[in-house]
Amino acid sequence: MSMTATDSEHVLLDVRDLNVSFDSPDGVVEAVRNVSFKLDQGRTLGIVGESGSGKSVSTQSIVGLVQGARISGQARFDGRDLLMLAQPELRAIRGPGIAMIFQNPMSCLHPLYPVGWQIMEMIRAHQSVSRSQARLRAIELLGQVGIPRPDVRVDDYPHQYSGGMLQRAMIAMAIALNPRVLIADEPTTALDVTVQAQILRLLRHIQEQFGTAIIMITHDLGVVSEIADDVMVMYAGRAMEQASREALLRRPRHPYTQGLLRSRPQADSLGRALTSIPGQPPSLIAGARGCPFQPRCTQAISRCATDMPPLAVLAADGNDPHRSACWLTQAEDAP
Amino acid sequence: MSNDVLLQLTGVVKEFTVKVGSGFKRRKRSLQAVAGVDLSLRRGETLGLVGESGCGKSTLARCVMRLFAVDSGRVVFDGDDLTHASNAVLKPYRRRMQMVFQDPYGSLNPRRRVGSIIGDPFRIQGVGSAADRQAKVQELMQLVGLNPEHYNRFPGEFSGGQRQRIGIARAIALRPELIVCDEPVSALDVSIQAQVLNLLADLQKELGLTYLFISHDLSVVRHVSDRVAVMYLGTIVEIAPSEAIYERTRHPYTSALLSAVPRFEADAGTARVESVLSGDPPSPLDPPSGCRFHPRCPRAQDRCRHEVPVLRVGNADDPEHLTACHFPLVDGDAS
Amino acid sequence: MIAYLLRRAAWGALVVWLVATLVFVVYFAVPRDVARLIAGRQASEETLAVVRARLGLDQPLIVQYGRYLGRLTKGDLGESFITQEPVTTIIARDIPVTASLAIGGAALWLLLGISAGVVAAARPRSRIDRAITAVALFFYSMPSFLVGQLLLFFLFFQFYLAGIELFPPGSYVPLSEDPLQWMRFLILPWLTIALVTGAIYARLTRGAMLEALGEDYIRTARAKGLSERRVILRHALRSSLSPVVTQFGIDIGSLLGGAIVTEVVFGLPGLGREVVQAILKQDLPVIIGVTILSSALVVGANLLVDLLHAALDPRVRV
Amino acid sequence: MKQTTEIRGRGPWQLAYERLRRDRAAIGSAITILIAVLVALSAPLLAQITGHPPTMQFGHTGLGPTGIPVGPGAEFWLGTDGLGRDVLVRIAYGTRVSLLVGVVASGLAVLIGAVVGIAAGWFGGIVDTILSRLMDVVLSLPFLVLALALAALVGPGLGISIFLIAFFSWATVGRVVRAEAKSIREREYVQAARALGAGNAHIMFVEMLPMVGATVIVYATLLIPASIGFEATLSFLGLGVPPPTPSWGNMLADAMAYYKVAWWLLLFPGAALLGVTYAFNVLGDSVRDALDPKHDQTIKPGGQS
Repeated sequence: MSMTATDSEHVLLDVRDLNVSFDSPDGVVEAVRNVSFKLDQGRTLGIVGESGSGKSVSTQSIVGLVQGARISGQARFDGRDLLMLAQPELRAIRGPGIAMIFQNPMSCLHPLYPVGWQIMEMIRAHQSVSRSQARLRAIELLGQVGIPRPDVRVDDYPHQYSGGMLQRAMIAMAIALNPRVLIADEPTTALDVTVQAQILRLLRHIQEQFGTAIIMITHDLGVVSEIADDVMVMYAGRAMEQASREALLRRPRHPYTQGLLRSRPQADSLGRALTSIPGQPPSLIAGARGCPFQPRCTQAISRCATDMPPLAVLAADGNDPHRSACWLTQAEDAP
Repeated sequence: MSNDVLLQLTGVVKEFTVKVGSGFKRRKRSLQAVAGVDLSLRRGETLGLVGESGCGKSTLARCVMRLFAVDSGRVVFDGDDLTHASNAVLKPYRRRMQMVFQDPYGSLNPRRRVGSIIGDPFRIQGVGSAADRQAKVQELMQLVGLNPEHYNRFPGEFSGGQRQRIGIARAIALRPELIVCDEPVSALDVSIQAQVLNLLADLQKELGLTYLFISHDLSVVRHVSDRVAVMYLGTIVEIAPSEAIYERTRHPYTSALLSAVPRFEADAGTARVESVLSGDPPSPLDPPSGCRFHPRCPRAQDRCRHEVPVLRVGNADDPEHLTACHFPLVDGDAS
Repeated sequence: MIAYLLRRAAWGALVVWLVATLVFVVYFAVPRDVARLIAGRQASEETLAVVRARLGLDQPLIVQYGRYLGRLTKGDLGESFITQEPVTTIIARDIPVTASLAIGGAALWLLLGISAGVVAAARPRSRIDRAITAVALFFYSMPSFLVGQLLLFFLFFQFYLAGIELFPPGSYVPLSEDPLQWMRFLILPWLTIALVTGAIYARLTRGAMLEALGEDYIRTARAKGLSERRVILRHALRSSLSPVVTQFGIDIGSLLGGAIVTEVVFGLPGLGREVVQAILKQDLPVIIGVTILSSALVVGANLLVDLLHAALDPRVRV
Repeated sequence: MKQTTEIRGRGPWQLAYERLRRDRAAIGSAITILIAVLVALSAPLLAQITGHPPTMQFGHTGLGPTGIPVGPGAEFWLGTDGLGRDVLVRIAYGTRVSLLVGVVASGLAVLIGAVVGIAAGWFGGIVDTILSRLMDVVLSLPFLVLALALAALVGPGLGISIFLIAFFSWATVGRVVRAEAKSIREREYVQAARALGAGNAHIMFVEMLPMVGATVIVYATLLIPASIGFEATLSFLGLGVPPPTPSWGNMLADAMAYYKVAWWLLLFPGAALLGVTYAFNVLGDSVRDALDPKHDQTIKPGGQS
């Protein structure tokens, strides 16, 4: 795919050939392998995967939050390669440039400081504003994310908030400096469905209001269908399929994505056995050859065991390229 | 389906004394986790029990298993009143009712070998000789899809899905009639969930099991259940055959819960009718007066604040469909 | 709050009473003629009778116990069998020495221990971490009398041989008289206490810091773009203070115990040396007096810890 | 895929053992401890070889012309003490005392602590209240002052030293084990056992004991050096093992009077004491890391003062 100048203007974050590996007593763990993705202004990219698929590591590594790992590749943000930056420069980006919220809001705020203090700390770490100004801003932010009586709750400690309110407070902190990218790492997994719906709505609202680009990391294709514009499906550290939400949910091409969609209980699966994906998730220890999904894939051919298929563009739907890393889809797509 | 009732709960109440605060202002308060539940399970059916975290569904499961003493009400198993039965009286009944737990890591003692864990039912209940125990355990392992040669391994060497199979093998060892499944798949990856759900369905057919299936996931419950009960803050608010709950929802809470589940459709995010509940579930420490749902209910009126609604049949044509609401939705109402 | 303090006071009184009774019971459960011990071997029967009467030893045990408790509630700890001095006077005389030793030692061990722990935890498995961990374990493994002896040998005696008398043992000058001399005599005892106890704090702080650094909220702090210094000092160290405070309570409570050994090694005329001499001479009132004082110290330290925890942790305050 | 012939799994204990075997510090400490045990066992042999029984005073060969101890040399390898006794032989005999006190006292403390802790944690209710209060009281006692007073009143000796150390140490273990037992009690595998009709014995011994076992082992390893240190302190103050029986503590007490003229009196027993306690502490840390129970780094029995 050729990149035109106008294309790159909209691209906020451009990650290419990201590799992340760790040393473990059992060998080198390849947590992320050759992952590339782009995030456009004002759009939401959903990264879907099961535990150990590398979905969190791939985003945390580019902002320097993964320690003790070997990271290679490129991550261009704002004209600079994040992977080449020194920690002080990266720190200046974390917060105002790229902000993050995480899975378990109960443990993600410091239990010993008031919620408002923690938001003020975010502001004052990057802007020279007075304490009282920062406090006013914190109250305003808490109000924006729907905390009732923010002028009172600003002084409360995290344990005085409920789980849903804590996640709202985390969002308030993340948007405090009007970041261009918001990485939401499983933000609703620890919450009940009714609260999850509130949080997803809040994120959509923030995106509409501020044009923030969002990376939504989740294991739940349902969440992706609620909020994402584009989707990347990850398995065992690799990107298996990349497409727009519509294309991915309507016409999943990779056997793994198809399996994921089918193994979810649906209205039409009543009274029938679910189509499950057999087998267990693979080990990430380096040295395995071929497609990591091959041992569990019902359609695997001999080539799958030896060579990893590249993530290749399939027939494009309009401007959206649909990519899949599978020999089968590439074979049937070939002219 | 026969109308033979295997388990009958009448007005079950379970209270906990909790310590609120600590240090200077520590005081004890009583918390009604289960606040008067009537429920009956027919032989061979699967009754799904859904609710958000903290609604008391797991407590209810433990009351059924008599792991907790019940504060008031009655627990009758196959015609025998077990409400106040001592451990000695309960012991023979424990062959007939068993439990599968949520956490595949917490439900198996990490320092014991799998063979010994699955052999516990025989050992504790004094069934069979020690000599043929291993053969029986390996037979069970085969039945739930584990490699019998892994008899001497430790739980830590298995993946989450396999561990859950171990827990299931332990539960079915003595061929019980009733199995209480407390969130058996919620800790598993999506692709593994389907495997375990299929296993549970197969075992039900093969062994004629009755399930009380507890989950917070409405799509999972819908898939497995013949009937579904919805729990909110310690009480059952709606109970009906599975398709009636989803197609002809009557309780506003059930409706809100259903609409909060992310749609699994390509265009869900945009075309969605929004009916998001506000706020979090209130604390069972001070439950609201009257109908416990009224502070969050879009249909609440003055009566709901004062009068506790009872669980009753709303429509004579639908005698199996019970709702605890003063102003239930009419069939086919848009929520 | 008031109910809480009352409850704590009652519990403290119970502990002190238990200690007092324990000492009393053991003292009389062991058969030995206290009067002869005091009056000396050559004393006549009449003398012994007089001594017994004066000490109340001729009364039934239960009466003695009653009197003993009665005096205790009035804050009267009795008089030394040996010198006839009131025990309260002895304590009042010795306490400045022990307090100087304890307070200086505590300040030093907190400073050494916590900063060593923080430095080690900031770079786990680095060379500096390994060095600090090894040194801490070294002092942690030593009884304090041995540390004291080694300090005497290397820091006093080796200099003394070279003709420099830096930190001489066996003397004490009150702070009010000459602060410099006061410090000069106390530096080695302080170091002894601080090295041994500081080693505990270094290990404790390091462990708590490492645990805190693994928490989700530390990742949040880093994701906010805070400097590593701020992450460590404001976020990780803040949550590591709880176990440190707990340990501090234990150590404050057992300071008297710690002072015993140090005072004996360095010949400081404090409460610790006093009680060892009393123990060797079987001077019961002094033993009981110091024991009760130290159990009161433990009780007070426990209360202090709880108050500190409440100040540190909003979840405890509620 | 792994071949299925590997029937015996690598359990948590084997994994811990393998981790320990790879830990050089742990191996070094184990060797040090082994040497100490050998020295203790061969103390009489040593006395025989040198011809110097531990309490024999060698007035002519063992003391200099002015009555000063003799330094290390061919006759007395590690020198003599103020009474002309062989320091090496006395250190060897002292090793016996230290190891005996360390192992027996911490064994007792761990045993009592584990039993009390498991009982309090599992039974809960009134049993827990009584046992917990009891532990609170013991932990609130000013241990060194009280221990000295009691030792003086009863009369110093090996037995009372062991008793005192165990008495002031068990509650620390008990409190940790209780907390652990309480949390294990809420685990789902205990509930699974109860759902199967398991009795108290099954839960306490089959489910709980292997879990608290790791903690107990770690505490035992860390209590030994603490007990050795505590015994040495008691002896140093003249209230532990009574002379002339040699112990590292009373040898170091003697050294107080002589360190200006006889450095060997301070350095050799000191090195022995430090070497053994350091080795046990390193081993304890390694064992804890190998078993990886997330516990706070410090244990505070009656030993450190």
